[in-house]
Amino acid sequence: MSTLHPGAAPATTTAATSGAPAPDDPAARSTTSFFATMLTQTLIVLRKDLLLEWRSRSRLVSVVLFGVVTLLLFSFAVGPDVRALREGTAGFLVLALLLSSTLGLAESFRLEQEQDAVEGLLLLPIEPVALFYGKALGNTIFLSLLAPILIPVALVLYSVEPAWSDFLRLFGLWLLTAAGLSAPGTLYSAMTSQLRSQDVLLPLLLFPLVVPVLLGAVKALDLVLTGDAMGQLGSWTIMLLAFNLIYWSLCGIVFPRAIEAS
Amino acid sequence: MIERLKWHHFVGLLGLAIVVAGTWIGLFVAPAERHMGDVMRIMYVHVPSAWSALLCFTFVFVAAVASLWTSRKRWDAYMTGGIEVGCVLTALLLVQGSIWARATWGVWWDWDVRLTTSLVMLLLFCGVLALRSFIEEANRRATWSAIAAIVAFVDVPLVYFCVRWWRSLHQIQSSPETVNSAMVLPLRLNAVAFLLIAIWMIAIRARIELARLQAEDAPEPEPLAIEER
Amino acid sequence: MSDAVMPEGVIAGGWSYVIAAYSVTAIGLSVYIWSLVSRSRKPGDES
Amino acid sequence: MTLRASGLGRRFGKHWALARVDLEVAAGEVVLLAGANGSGKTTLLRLVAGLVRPTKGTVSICGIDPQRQPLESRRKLSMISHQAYLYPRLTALETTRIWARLLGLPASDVDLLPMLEEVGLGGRHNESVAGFSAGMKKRLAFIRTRLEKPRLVLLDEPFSALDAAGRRMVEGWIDGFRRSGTSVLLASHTLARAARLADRGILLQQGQVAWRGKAEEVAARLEAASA
Repeated sequence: MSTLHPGAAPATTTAATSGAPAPDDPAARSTTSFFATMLTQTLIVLRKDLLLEWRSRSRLVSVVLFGVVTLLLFSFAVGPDVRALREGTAGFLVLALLLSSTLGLAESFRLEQEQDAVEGLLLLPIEPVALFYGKALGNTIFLSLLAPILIPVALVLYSVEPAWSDFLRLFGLWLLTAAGLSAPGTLYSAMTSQLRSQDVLLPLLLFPLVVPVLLGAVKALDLVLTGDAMGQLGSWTIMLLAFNLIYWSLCGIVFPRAIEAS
Repeated sequence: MIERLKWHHFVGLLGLAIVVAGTWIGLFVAPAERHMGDVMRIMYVHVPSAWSALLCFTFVFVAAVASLWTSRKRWDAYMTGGIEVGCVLTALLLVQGSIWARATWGVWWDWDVRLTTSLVMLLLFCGVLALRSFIEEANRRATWSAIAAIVAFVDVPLVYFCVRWWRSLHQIQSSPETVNSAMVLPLRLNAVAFLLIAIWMIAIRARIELARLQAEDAPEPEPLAIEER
Repeated sequence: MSDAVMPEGVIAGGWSYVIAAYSVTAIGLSVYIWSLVSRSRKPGDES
Repeated sequence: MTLRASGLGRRFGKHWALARVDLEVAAGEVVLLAGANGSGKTTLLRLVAGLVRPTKGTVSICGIDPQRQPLESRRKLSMISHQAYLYPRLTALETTRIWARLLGLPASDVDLLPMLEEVGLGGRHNESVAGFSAGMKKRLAFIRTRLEKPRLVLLDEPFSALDAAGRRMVEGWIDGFRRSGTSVLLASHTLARAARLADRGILLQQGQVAWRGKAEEVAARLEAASA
């Protein structure tokens, strides 16, 4: 019946080929092999998340719809004043992204908790940092996928007509915003997904934290949409980049402590 | 444990004494300011509140790092104390700032850089307290609230610069210019006093938290007496 | 103060604002300290 | 010594789920953990796996402390818990492939399909896990012990949810572990079956070691106590 030989010598050669360190040799865990492992594992996690995302496309669709509904509601809140709507477009877009993001972020770790899958990953020798960056990249991509729908819908609803060449810029800024939300969002959804009141706690922790990203994004998007007379777009973009750099490194540093054994 | 923390009451009483003196000088001895008149006197509580709140959160950062590093309950307790006291001071700061804004600019809220940053800071650290209250397992509570506190603290300067830049497009940032020498004395006295009172409050709060944490420490059960069948 | 916002002249009637600010601070701190004291009387009590 | 735990204790809130547990497991030894529900079996396994931090005492797996060097210690062990650690929307093959890749092993179909065949999931590797019965999930989870090539296997109720054929399969694997020098820590309710497999047993009561000895005797004691 059983042809398993689980206690056989660890497969050192096969481990070395794919960048993972040799299991029995601590000296092999040098800095380079650490980064190689981390990169490989990050991509594995990312690929898995994208696959899961693809399998549950209906979730993406409902988050997009949620974003569209918020965009619509903003126009009701402001009233049928085309000028006011136009001036607020950048802000409404970013808010729609922010509100949709909590849905997406919360779900991304709920999948891991469902059958303790995250524990299963940790039992495999996965670098916690790789888990973080994989999931954060997955969330960034997920949120970026909202752009192709939400941006045109907002432009139509609020009657803004940017030049065709501006769409690339808009998408680039959207990507930066999504990344800025994803890094702290992944950290906090990892923590709150294990608590009873995730739905309240995640926005409560995340929203004040991402104020700099929001401000930067609103300002930069606004400059693209309504014209950049004083050439400030560059500096706001750099600021968004800087925020991203800080969040991605800081959250990456503390994440391993957040998921360690308690 | 409890005996060792008695020093904080002296600190608190000293702080109270100084705050009475500082406030007296600020209200009745120091002259009215040239443009702002008596409204300027709000500064003698406003600025000390701001300073001590910022120092509280800086202490929180240090305690959070120490708590992550050492996993000792004492640091967790100090961190909690620091966050709570910092939040109280920031809340007071916001009310004072709002009154100040009403007096000088005629509105209750001006999107002033410091006022806005303080509000975001308050929300950030209230979030940490909320997170803390939802975690039951003690190790996890200490680790996660320390992480949240560190992230929140790092975020504060980002908010500040970002709001400043956001504001600078509209008008030059405005805040009370400091300050002639007759006004320095009450300001300094109250700054020291608020700091001492903050330390006092943190110490009391930390002691409460430590007692609560130690109440969770049940001793290991006695070895089982196994009945032979 | 920038002059655009704050024209020449002294704000009159500032005392009411000053009293408001000081009393808010005093009451706020007292209430918090009172809550601390009452909590430390019965340690381990979840607030 | 593959596993050495001394003075192990864990407190959750005010409740000590485990206290004063000393345990040594030599290479190739199969040890039965017996005890009523809530006696601390699962907590002990999770402590050994490094998923829970001990309040007191130390664990060492092949000389490695799972808290100090989690990655190294996890390379030495496999754990099958009641949760199957699966993503419902992935297929059996995809799940296996992710595990293999994370372990740095070759992950082509040629490498993985035989393993799925072995655990009896041969024809169903392209079905998503959501449609699997509990027994099939357990079989899939067992592939991890094949991939990880552990020195220590932690089994939490390995026989539950399995049909007769599945149980025989697990028995065969446990024998295989023993023959190849892999130690097994086996927590099970299916006492008669587990006792036959184990070299010796430990009876846990209220988180403490109540009795040690031959697996059959431990099983008999537990049955006597619960009768």
